[in-house]
Amino acid sequence: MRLNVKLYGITKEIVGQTELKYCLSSSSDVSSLRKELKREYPELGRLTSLLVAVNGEYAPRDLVLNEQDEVVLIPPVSGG
Amino acid sequence: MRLNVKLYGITKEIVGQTELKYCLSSSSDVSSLRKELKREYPELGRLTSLLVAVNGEYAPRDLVLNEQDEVVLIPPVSGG
Amino acid sequence: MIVLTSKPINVQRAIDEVSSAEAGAVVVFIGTVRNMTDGKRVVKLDFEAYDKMAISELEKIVNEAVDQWPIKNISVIHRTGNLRISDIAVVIAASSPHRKEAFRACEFVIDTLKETVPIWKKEFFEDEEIWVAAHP
Amino acid sequence: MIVLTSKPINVQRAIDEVSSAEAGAVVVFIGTVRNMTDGKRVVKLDFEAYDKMAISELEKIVNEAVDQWPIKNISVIHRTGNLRISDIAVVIAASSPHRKEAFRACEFVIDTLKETVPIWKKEFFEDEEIWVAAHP
Repeated sequence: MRLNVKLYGITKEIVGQTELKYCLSSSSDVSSLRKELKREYPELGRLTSLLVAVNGEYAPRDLVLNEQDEVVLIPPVSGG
Repeated sequence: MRLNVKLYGITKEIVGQTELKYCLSSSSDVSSLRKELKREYPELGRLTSLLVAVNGEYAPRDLVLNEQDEVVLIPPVSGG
Repeated sequence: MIVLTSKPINVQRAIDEVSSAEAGAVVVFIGTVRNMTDGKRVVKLDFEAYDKMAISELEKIVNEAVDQWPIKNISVIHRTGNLRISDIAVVIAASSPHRKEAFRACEFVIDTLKETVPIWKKEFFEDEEIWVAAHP
Repeated sequence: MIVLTSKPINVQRAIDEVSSAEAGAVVVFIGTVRNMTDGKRVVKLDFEAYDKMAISELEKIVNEAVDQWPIKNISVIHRTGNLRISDIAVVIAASSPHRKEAFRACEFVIDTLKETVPIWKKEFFEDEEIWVAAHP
């Protein structure tokens, strides 16, 4: 399964691009995506938090991902 | 002792004037002024509260009044 | 800055007065004339103030707030005289490096203003006039 | 009204949006760029947002506030892009018939915005750049 993962803020800088095309075994969930990404970019594991938004909503760890999903990494927010 | 008592808000309407020239025995205090005024204008006694300011400060009941004092009746405030 | 004025209140003036590069937060309270009180239609309002003491009581309140919280600045502008529906009666602006303190201070000033500052409000309804809070 | 904008924020617009004859109280929070963070001089700020989700998360927060308190209206304007010292980063205005609710709602919106809305702030100091809150 090919996923497009969009990146903002510090995750964009860590990965060095605004979007990451990512290959995962089918029926992977949010938790396994995070694990894979942290393995490949250890800097992501040093963040205060790293959430994942799927189709514009914060996603629970066990949400199973689909190729059509809009997947976005959400590092610690700091608006306001 | 002659006192000028200034009136605002509802006290002005109850008394029917903005200033009241008032005669009190010397060494009268705030408490006795209030008592006299409520006797003469019973409507004043029906207010939620009736404080007295002397020289621009809320005055304690036992403050002794002098002819030179600026004395103001303070009915319940409702600014804001 | 503490001001009593019979002219329309300029909110931006109160904000500008407290804004500074050291203050990351400004909290503003704007009190306006509502069209209803206890289900009755308000026609207009009249504010009367014992000016000198109103100013000195407001100064006390502002000083108390500044002593209590790390506030940069507070401004208070209160209208007097005749007001119509939606007119601004009072504006309070408080600035601080962090927001919590600005919220606390701004609310403290308006709460205490309503308790201690010698300003009186008369509400005019269609069929009567009432000095607010005068009677139990 | 919920707006993300790369242009300077107009505070009066946020206030006008929530003002009405039924609302006697408007509470406004204005967040500006401070010149110092932890004793270090800030040169500028950059705000980046995941726009679509930032708007939908702000809508959730506003709806939650409106459910929780008798609020008339809430407006939120958040700036994105490059900001200088004293520029306005965010304005939140809440109106209600009585003031307590407007204070509670306005503070709730800014507190929750800072926790859940996908907007990221990079602070530029003289010698480094930091994504705020990114690291423990």
